[in-house]
Formats: sequence, C-alpha cells, structure tokens
Amino acid sequence: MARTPLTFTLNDAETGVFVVPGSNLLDVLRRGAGDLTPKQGCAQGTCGSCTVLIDGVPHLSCLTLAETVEGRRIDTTGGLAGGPDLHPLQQAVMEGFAAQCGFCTAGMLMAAKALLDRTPNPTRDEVIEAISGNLCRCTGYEPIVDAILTASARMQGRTA
Amino acid sequence: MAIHKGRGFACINYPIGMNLGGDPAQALVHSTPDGKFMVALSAIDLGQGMKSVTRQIASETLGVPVEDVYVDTADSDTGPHDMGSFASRGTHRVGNAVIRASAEARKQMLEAAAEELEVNASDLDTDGKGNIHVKGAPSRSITVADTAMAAQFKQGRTLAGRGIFLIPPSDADAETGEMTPVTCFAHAALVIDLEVDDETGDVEVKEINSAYEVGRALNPKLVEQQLIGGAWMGVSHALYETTEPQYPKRDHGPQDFNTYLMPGPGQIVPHNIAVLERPAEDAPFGGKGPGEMCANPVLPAVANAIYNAVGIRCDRLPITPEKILRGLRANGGARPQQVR
Amino acid sequence: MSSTEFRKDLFADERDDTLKEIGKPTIRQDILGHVTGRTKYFDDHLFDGLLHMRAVRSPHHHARIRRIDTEAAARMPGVRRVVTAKDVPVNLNTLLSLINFGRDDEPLCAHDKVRFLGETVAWIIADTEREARDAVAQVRVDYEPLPHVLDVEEALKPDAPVVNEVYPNNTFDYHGKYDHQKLRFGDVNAAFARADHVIEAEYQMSPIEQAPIETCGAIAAPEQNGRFVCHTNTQALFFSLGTTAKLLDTPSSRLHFIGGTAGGGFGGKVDSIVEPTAVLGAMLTGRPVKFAWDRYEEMQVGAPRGGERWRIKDGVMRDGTIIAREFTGFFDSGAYMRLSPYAIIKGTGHLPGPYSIPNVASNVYCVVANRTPATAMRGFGITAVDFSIECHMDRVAEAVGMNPIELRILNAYRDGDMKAHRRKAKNTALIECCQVAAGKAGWSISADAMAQSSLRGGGLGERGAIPETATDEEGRIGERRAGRTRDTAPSRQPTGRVPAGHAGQAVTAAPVQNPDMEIEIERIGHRIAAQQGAAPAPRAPQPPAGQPTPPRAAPPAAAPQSSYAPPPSPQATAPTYQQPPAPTPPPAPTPPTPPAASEPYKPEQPFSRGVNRPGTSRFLSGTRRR
Amino acid sequence: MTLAVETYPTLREAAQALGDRARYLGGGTLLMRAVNYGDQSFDRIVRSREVDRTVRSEGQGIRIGAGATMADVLASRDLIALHSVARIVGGPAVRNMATVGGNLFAASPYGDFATALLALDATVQMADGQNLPMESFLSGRARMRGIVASVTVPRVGEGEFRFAKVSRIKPKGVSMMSLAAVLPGVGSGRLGDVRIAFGTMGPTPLRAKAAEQALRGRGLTDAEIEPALKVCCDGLQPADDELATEWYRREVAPVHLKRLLLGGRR
Repeated sequence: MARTPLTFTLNDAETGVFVVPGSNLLDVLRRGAGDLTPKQGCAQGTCGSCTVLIDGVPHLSCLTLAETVEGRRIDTTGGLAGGPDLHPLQQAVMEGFAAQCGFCTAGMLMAAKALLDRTPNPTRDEVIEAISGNLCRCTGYEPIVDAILTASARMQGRTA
Repeated sequence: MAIHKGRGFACINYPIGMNLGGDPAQALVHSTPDGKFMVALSAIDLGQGMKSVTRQIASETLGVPVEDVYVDTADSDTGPHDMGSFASRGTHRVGNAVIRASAEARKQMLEAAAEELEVNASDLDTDGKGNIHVKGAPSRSITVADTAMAAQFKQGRTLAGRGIFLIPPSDADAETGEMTPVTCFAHAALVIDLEVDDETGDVEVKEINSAYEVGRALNPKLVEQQLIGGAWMGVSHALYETTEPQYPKRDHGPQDFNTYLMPGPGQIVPHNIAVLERPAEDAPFGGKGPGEMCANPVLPAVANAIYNAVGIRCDRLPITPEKILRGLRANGGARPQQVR
Repeated sequence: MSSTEFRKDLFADERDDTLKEIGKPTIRQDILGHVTGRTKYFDDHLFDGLLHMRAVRSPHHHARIRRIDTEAAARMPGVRRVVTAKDVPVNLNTLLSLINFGRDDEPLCAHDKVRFLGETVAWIIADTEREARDAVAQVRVDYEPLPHVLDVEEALKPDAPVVNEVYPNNTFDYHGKYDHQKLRFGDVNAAFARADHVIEAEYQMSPIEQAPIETCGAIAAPEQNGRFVCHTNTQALFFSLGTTAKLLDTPSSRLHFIGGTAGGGFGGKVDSIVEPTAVLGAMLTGRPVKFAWDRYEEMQVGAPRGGERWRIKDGVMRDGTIIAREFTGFFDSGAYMRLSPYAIIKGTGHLPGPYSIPNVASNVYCVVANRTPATAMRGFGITAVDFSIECHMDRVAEAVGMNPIELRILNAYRDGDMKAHRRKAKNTALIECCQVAAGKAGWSISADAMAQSSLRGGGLGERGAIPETATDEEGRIGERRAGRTRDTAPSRQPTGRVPAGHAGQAVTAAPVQNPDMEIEIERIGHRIAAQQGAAPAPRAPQPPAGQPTPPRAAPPAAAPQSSYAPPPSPQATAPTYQQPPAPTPPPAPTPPTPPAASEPYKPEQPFSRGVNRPGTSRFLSGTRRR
Repeated sequence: MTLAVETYPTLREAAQALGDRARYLGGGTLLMRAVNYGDQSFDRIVRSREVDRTVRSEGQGIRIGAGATMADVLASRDLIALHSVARIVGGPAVRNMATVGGNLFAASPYGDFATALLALDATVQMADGQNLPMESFLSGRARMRGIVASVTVPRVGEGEFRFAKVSRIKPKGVSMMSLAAVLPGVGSGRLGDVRIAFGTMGPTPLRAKAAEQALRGRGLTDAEIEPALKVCCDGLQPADDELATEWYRREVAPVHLKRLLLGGRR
C-alpha cells in the first residue's frame, strides 16, 4: 500500500513517519511514532481520550487527518513531565486521587494544560469548560476539577 | 412555570462477592534478596484500586513498609488463579488470599530473623518500618533486608507464601431458595435533594447526603474515590443512561458518547459522605468492598425525591424528562408532596 | 464541594484502629503510570506486522443463515483471512461452564442462525483496520428472517418463537425442575389476608452500558514454543483463558494471557469474547492480531446490564410493619445466558432487601429473547431489585402515613434476625446508616427511631426463627410453553409445607492449608472473629466431587404431605432438553423422623445445576470429571 | 477501496475534483469519524491548501471564511453576537477543529451554528461563485456537490439575536433542540420581521414561519407571544431519536421558545 511521508515535531523531537492515506493522527502517533500516551476511546470525537495539542491548542487526534499535521508541533502527555520531574498537573492528579482506571487521564491532562497555558488562574467554571470534551467514567469529575485548580494554584505560588 | 424541590431517601445493603462461592482467589508472595516483597495476582485493576489495596494488605500482614511491596497483576504464566474482578469480590476474596500468602511469608521471615537473633520466632514482631525486633526489646532487632539476605544466602530459606481463599461452591435450594450468601454485607443510606422543572420535566440533582458502611476503609482515599464516582454513576443511571430508549424495542440505540447520556463536569453534585466501619468477620481486616454498592441507593432515592417534588412515581428507568412530563400531563400538573 | 467524614465513633469497640498501613491514605500504586501515560493497557503493546480483525454482524434480531458468500471479501486489498464458524474448533460455550454452571448455549460465531441484532457471523483479518472494515462490507449473507421476540414476558408465552434451542422454553432451567428460581419463607398468602394494606407495583430497569472509556479488546500473537500470548483488558483473566482454551480446543498451557490493567470495566469486560477471537485470528494467520470493539459495538453489541422487571407486593400493618413481601422478577438475559442465571441467584439471596420480614416469596425468571445478551455490571444482580424495593418502601410509607426513614428503621434487619434465605443476619448496620444520613441531611426522625440500633432487638422471638413455609411446585420446566401454567407470581395455592425451623448447614470458607497462612489473631484489626472464636472452624473435608454423590437424604422433618424435596443429584437432573419433561409427580412422601428440623440442607454437591455436559470445566481436576 | 487523500492548491480546484465518491475535508470532525468507521460511500478525501479562516466586514454583513473554526469565531470581535453559539459547539478541542463550513453540513443532532445562521438569514458563497441563502442551501444540502467558500452574516442590532441550546449534559452536551431568533425592533417593544430557527427539529435546521408571522408587530410579553408559541412547531419535522421522542420535542418546543423570548431560566 502506498504510504505518504510525514514529518512533525513531537514533544520537541523531530519525527518522521510514513502513513497510510486516510490514517488519523492518533494511529500515527501510537503505532507510527510509538507515543502510546494518547488513547483511543471512541474514534468518534466524543470522549477526548486522544486529546493532543497541535501548535499549542487541543485537538482530537482521532479526528485529525494525519497529513494535516505536516510540519506542525504536537504535544502529548508523553512530553508533559520535565525529565524526572512531574508537571504540577500530574502531581496534583496523583496526590488528589483524581484518576482511577487512568484511561482518560492523559487526554484530560492535555486539555488541562491547554487551559493553564492560556489561563493560569482559571475559575472553577473555566476548568469545567476546559475538560468538557473529556469523559471520565470513574471519578465523577470532581477530583479532577479540584486537581486542576490545585495545580493552577501551585504554579502561581498560591495555596489552593 | 415552576421549579419544585424534592427530597428522597433510600437505603440498601449489598452482598459482597459471588454468593454461591466457587470463586477462588490465589496470591503468591515472595521476597527479593534484599527484603522487598513481590505479590503476584491474577486479579484485575480496572480502576478500583486492586493493586493498591492488596499492596496495603500485604504490607500490613507482612509487617513491612508499603513502599517495600509491589503488586503484579495479571500474567497467567506467573500469577496464580483468580476468578476476576467483578461482583465486589476483589477486596474480599483477593484480599483474604493476600493475607494468607503474606502471613505465610511473614512466618518464614520471622523464623529467619529468629535464627539470626537466636530467639524464638514467636517472640518477634515487626515495626512496620523495615525492622524485626524482640517483643518488648526494640533494641534487639534486625532489618528485614538483612533477614532476607541471611535467608537467601546463609540459611537457604525462602521468604515466600501462597494463599488461596475459597468459598466452596454451593447451590440454592430449588423449593425454598435456601442458600448461604456467605459473604458479608455492606450498607448505605442516602438522601437526595433535587429540583424538577414542571414545564420540561428536567431534573437537577442539587445535593447528596449519605452514609456508607464499608466494614473498614482499608484506604480512606480509595473508598472516597469509589463513593463519589459511584454516586455520580447512580445519578447517571437514574436519570440518563440507556442503550435502548424505546426498550424493549431496539430502535434509536445510542452509538456514541454524545447520544449515550451521562452527566458532565458541569453537573457535579455536592456529596457529603459519612463513612461507617463495622468490620466483617471474614473480610480482610474487616473491609467489605465499597465499589459496587455505592451507586445502588442513588437510583431509588432520585425516584423518591421526584415523587416528593411533583407527585409522580417514576418506576421505569431512566427517569427522562419525557417520562416526568407524561406523568405531569396525566396528573393534570405537579402535585408537590410534603416538605421534608 | 463534596466532603467525607469518617464516623470512627460508631462500632468503635468492634475495631482496632491501630493498624500500621490499613486505614492510611496511601497513594495508588498505579498512579504514576496513569499521570505519565506509561500505564500499559492491552493496546499499548506494539507488534510488528499487527493484523486487524473485524466482525461481520447480523442486521436481524432473528434469522436463519442460508449462505455466507465471502469470495468478494477475500479478494479485497490487504485481506489475510476470512474466518467463519467452521474455523472455531468447539463453537459452543457458556461462560460459567468454567464453574460447571449452565449449559453450553452460545457460539463464538453464529452458523445456523442469528439470535440478536449484531451477532457475529464471520470475521475478516486484514493488514489495516480500514481494510478489514472495507472487506466486512463485502461479505454477503443470505438470511431468512424469523419471527423475533424482544419483551421478556412476551417470550414466556406459549406461542413465542424459540430463541435458543438449548433453552427451548425461553427460560433458564433451574435445578432441572423449574423455569424460575423460587424463594419461599413463611406464608405470604396468609399474611396478605390479614394485612391492613396490600401494596403492589411494577418496576423496570433499563439496559445500561458499562461504558468504560477503553473498549473491550485483545491482541494475540504467536509466542515461542507453539504458544500464544494474549494481551487483554479482561476483568477475569482465567475466565478468558479457560474460555479460549475450550473454544479453540487447545491446552491452556499453550496460552499466555497478560492483563491486569483495564481502562475501566464496570462488568462489561467479563464476557471473554475478544480473547478467543483474537487468539483464533493469531492461530489462523500465524501473525499478531488485534480484535477490539469500536464504540458502536461496545454500546450496541457488547453486553449491557440487562433490563430487569420486578413486581413487588407488600402486606403491611397499620403501624408500618411489613408482614409479607412477594416478588416476581424477570431478568432480560438476551439470546444467551452468560452470567444472568447466576445474577438471579445472587438477587434471590438478597431478597427481601435489608429488612426483617417474616413472610417472603419470590419467583425470578431468567428469560431468553432476541436481545443483546446481558452480563455483569456494577451492582451485579442487585441494582434493579434495590431500585424496586426502595421505591416500594416509599409507597408503603405513604400508604401508612409514615416518615419513610422511620419506616425503614422500623423494618430494618438487625444482628440475629433470620433472613429469607434461612441464615441469620450478622454484622448489620442499616439502622446506623439511616440515622447518620438523616442527620447529615437535616431530615428529622423521631427520638424512638434515633434510639434504635442494629445491635439490639434482633433475633428476638419470631425475628430469629424460620417460620413454617408454604411451598408449591408450579412452573415446572415446559409447563408454561405447553400452556398449562400462566401465572408468573408465586403461587396462590401452596401445596406443601416445610416445617418451622428448617435450615441447612451454612457454607463457610475453606480453611487455610496450613497454620502458617493464618494471620495472628491480634493483628487482624477487629474483634469480631476473636469474640466468635477466630476464623471459621475447619470443616470436615467435602466428599470428593468426582465420585457420584448420592442425593442427599430428604429432610427427615418433612411433613407427610410435603412436596419439599432435596435438590436432586446432577445425574438425576440431566433432562432431555429437546422435549420438555412431563411434570413428574412429587417425590414419595418421606415419613417424619423424630429429631425434628435438625437435619440440615447440605450443599454437598459441586455447584452444577443445569449442566448437560458434566466435566466441561477445565478448572475442575480430573477426579471431578464425571 | 483504499482511501486516497488528494490535496489541491486552491478551493476552486478542490471543488472541481469532487465527484460521487469523494468528500471534502474541512475540520474533520464529521469526515474523519466516517473514515474511522469505514463509511463505504466514498474513497477519496479531497483537501485544499487554501483554507480561509478570515472574518471581515463586507457591506451590510460580516464574511466568515468557511475554514474558520468555532475558536476563530470566538476570537473575532466582529462576531460577538455569534459567540454564544460557537461556545456551545463541542468541547474546546472540537471548537479548535470544527469549521463554520463543516457545520453547514452537520446532520441532526449537530449543526447548531447552522441553526443560528438560518435565523440570521446568512448567505452561503460556494467555491464556484454561486451564492445561496441559508434556507435554500439547507433544503438542497443533501444533493449538494460543491464546497462552501464563505458565509456572510447580516449585522443585527444589539440584543436582537438570541440563541439557546437545550441539552441535558452540561456544560457540553449534544442538542436535544436548539433555537435561534432574530428579533428586529425588540428594543422598541414592537417586533418587526422576526426570524426563528430550530435545530434538531428536522433533518436540517428549519424555520418556524408560523411563529414568526404570529410575532410580527407584537411585543415580548406572556400574552403577546402566546399565539406564536401555539404554532411554533408548524412546519417543523421533529422525529424520535436517541435523545428524545417527537412527542416530547413538540411538547417542550413552545416552552423553550417562550424562555428564549422572555429570557427564562435554564
């Protein structure tokens, strides 16, 4: 089958892959680039588990035609931690018991990161809005919202 | 238009595990040469915290720090048999198997330490911080690490244990239904406050106050995770979820998360929980599984609160706005009940 | 904002709160993996040359398969293999055959007919998922649609289509005798006759999707030495392994199943369908194969919580005391049994809810219809009946004009009360939960209700005793289909009596193999076992199940007119399923024997009701195979 | 039936390349889902390098490039009236992807933005230069063989445009119903040529013309809107679906219209 070459920046690394035409970005990231952090929950754009940042803004990688990311920058949870140091969002989710099965967590973290990058001091409603496209079946959402607010506060040097 | 407030109550008990038995769980525990413990299970962690709670159970039973215990699930080549994670059997069945395996490993550990300290194993205790000491004489001690090294390289002794927990298969009697549910029962009671819009039939749950009796909260944060998430699921079952909106007709079955409705993060309900702990005799450290029962009381409490608000009995789930509106039409409007 | 408080003041004297690790909010072992995205779910194992498998699914609720034409599909780009029923070595199973429960009733791939919308009729294995989907669209199946039945009560009617020939009456056969599971405790009809109020209502649960964010799936691949590895998100590793071994007729030692981490489950990942399918694909192609449900399949083909229907009838006195409660329940099992018959037994053992009611009867039916098979979900066997009971409690409260919480406390079970399944309640805490929840919500209840306790008043007089019980033999297998039985509710004309006090021997956990496995009593963290004499006493060994077990002696105390018979041995139960057995006369009356009511119900046979192929379990040892 | 992806330098060339078995890729939220689920009705994906995401004033209206995403709409000061609509489309990730052009093709229960554009009497410019009023665009949508280049939205006076999405899931849920109204003269107490559109009340967004007629010359009071509420479902084609039944939609449409007009709760 004919394959198309594709290059992009994945978590600071120049990445080149060959893709089957019509592939979605999620498959390309996972099986082509070997970044397994985005997850497939529906391939319909309805669960948010595959959320990645493209040029800094959240996208659903399952609904992104791979060819459209040529030359663009993609960030995933795989690049969220700075080396061994967890991102404050990761730290807050961990300490706040804000994950159970963990399957939605990577996508949720990307949605939250996109929020905090633009809105360092979000209100509770803004946090809720930011994760509104990301489903969680385990937690009832409240611990997740709390964790994001905690992370925001810590990043701003406040106590939540 | 009017918004009617309603308050409803429900209480339940929940039988832990597959009640007719025949559902064994096994565990294997062994130490590394330097006294860390590996627990091999074939139980499944699907988010409920199986790895975490069995790790704590192993730590408590062994008498070693929790950081020195690691739980591995589930590889059929290395993990012993287990029926699986369902019916709230995990904490109870697997937890008991882990206690047994850990108890045996502890026994080996204390015997190895006894040989090093030249005392009787029965005179030894652990401090839970990685040391083994003579009861009443904390200074006469040896670390778990040194004990393991001695066992491995000097004494030729394994610090290992196996455990199985089985309630043998039984049956229900054909004529009377007599049976032994065997397991313990968890309990819950819950009050729902909600509002009903009598023009659209929309329901908004405003507050939940609950009491859950879980035997023992083996890890209070894991219990809290289950109870908050479970009550959310209960609200979702009561008001939103169905794979067949026209049941039993199969028409218009949702095929995605946009049409299979579940409440979103904008619908978080404040939930004030009281956790009660009445340990059960046959449960690990008395802990019953909170995972399944926590959603159950929410469904009837919501239905009862809706009746309290507008005087409509909603006996068919989910309680959609349409069902309420049809009830309001049939009743000639809302009939608010006694304020509670 | 939510809040959690721990009421350490309650039951404090039964607990030892000085444990070192138990009770601590220790961080989850798996959380670092979750927040870094490194947790490995089944699909996070990369294989070179991975093939993708997709199912061809039935568009009909019920249809005969005349012909399957896969030629065009086989020629599609990227297709490696078309798989049909004939490729499945042993194409019939029931999930619980692994514990010897139920008859094999479900093919992995339909061959003669389809019984529900979405049932598998073939699979395609191709290089990419898209290619597999494209080829699936090219499979032509010639169906002859058959009349179908979707409603559980319609399915019980004599003229309803036979859905699954293994269960020709559209019901699970309980104990080789009845088309439902009975519960009989006391005499509900006599109690209804003297009740001040009789309150009846019907409740209906909807089918509900477990909806884990990760769908069911597995990747299987050839391993060295002729083995196959299977990465799976099953909730039951050895169910899946055993089911695969059976369906594919392969020794379990050739299978290496790896799982243990699932992206949610809630009961939906118990059914063990994706694993045998993926391993079959790997066996047929010699390549790694992934088989996973997409979201549509997860929602509409994967098993939901079934839509149970419950009717409840309560007899209540003016003061709110419930003196009788009767249930008629219908479990919507779908086209195949899976876990539903077992859920019914769990549900039956749960009746009449957490209340002390002296007269209880129930009939629960496990109904086969042309519907998606149901399976486990959070609250297995209990959620719908609790919904029904607790809605009904409010109806009762209204009828007698009582505060609904006070009504519950009045009727709540307490330590020592006899439950309808003939075992005493212990370790109860319903009353305290009611009191605490009412307090938190500011819902005032009477001082008397606040003063009640689970620890006091239980087991007194009748509360602790088993009443004389009315029995009947209605609903024998096949009677309903033959048009000789119509009623589904427990009988209005009981024909037998079981004497008061009749109870069997409780089943307890198998004791430890050696004393080293027993945790020291002072370290168990509670005082219940200590007070009651430590862990369960070792019992006499069970008779080896492999030897034919004689039917247990009939209860010596049975009155001459009693039709109460012991559960027959498996040998005696093996019925001919093609022809519903004619109603057998009640067993010969057993003469009463003096040591009244002491001969217990002993569950001495392995759990084996309804098995038509004894010895099917791969997990029962050789000696257990009969 | 291997999929092909064809990329053209201009929209016009892409439009010319479309055929029976091709689909144009906008934001991808509709098309890629179909791709992922193996939709057999097409095997070519047509793209254009020319993606117009601009928003600019043009005559009496505002022209929105068809490639503008919901996020672009939210970033435009000119389109402040439409912010309430763009904000309720999907979650943030969907809003970064879903385009104005794509929303015009979204089948019920999607297409809330198109519902608003219908009420606003927007004009659709096709890549081949054809201009279509929203209403005729929507009624011919099923047979449409072109690519939308842009949409021009007439300006409305302050407070004259109102929009509501009725969803059971908050903050992001799919529409059980959406309603858009343009209420000229609302400030004066006497309505002019009112336009009302309903989403998810038929295969495409539809106008409630009887209600529009009944509101003309009236004010926004309980009594004056009553006749409009009575006829608000005339001409709509609500159906049973996963979210609600036809019966329920007909029952609550007047309630939601009343709340939209009077500014009710929820």
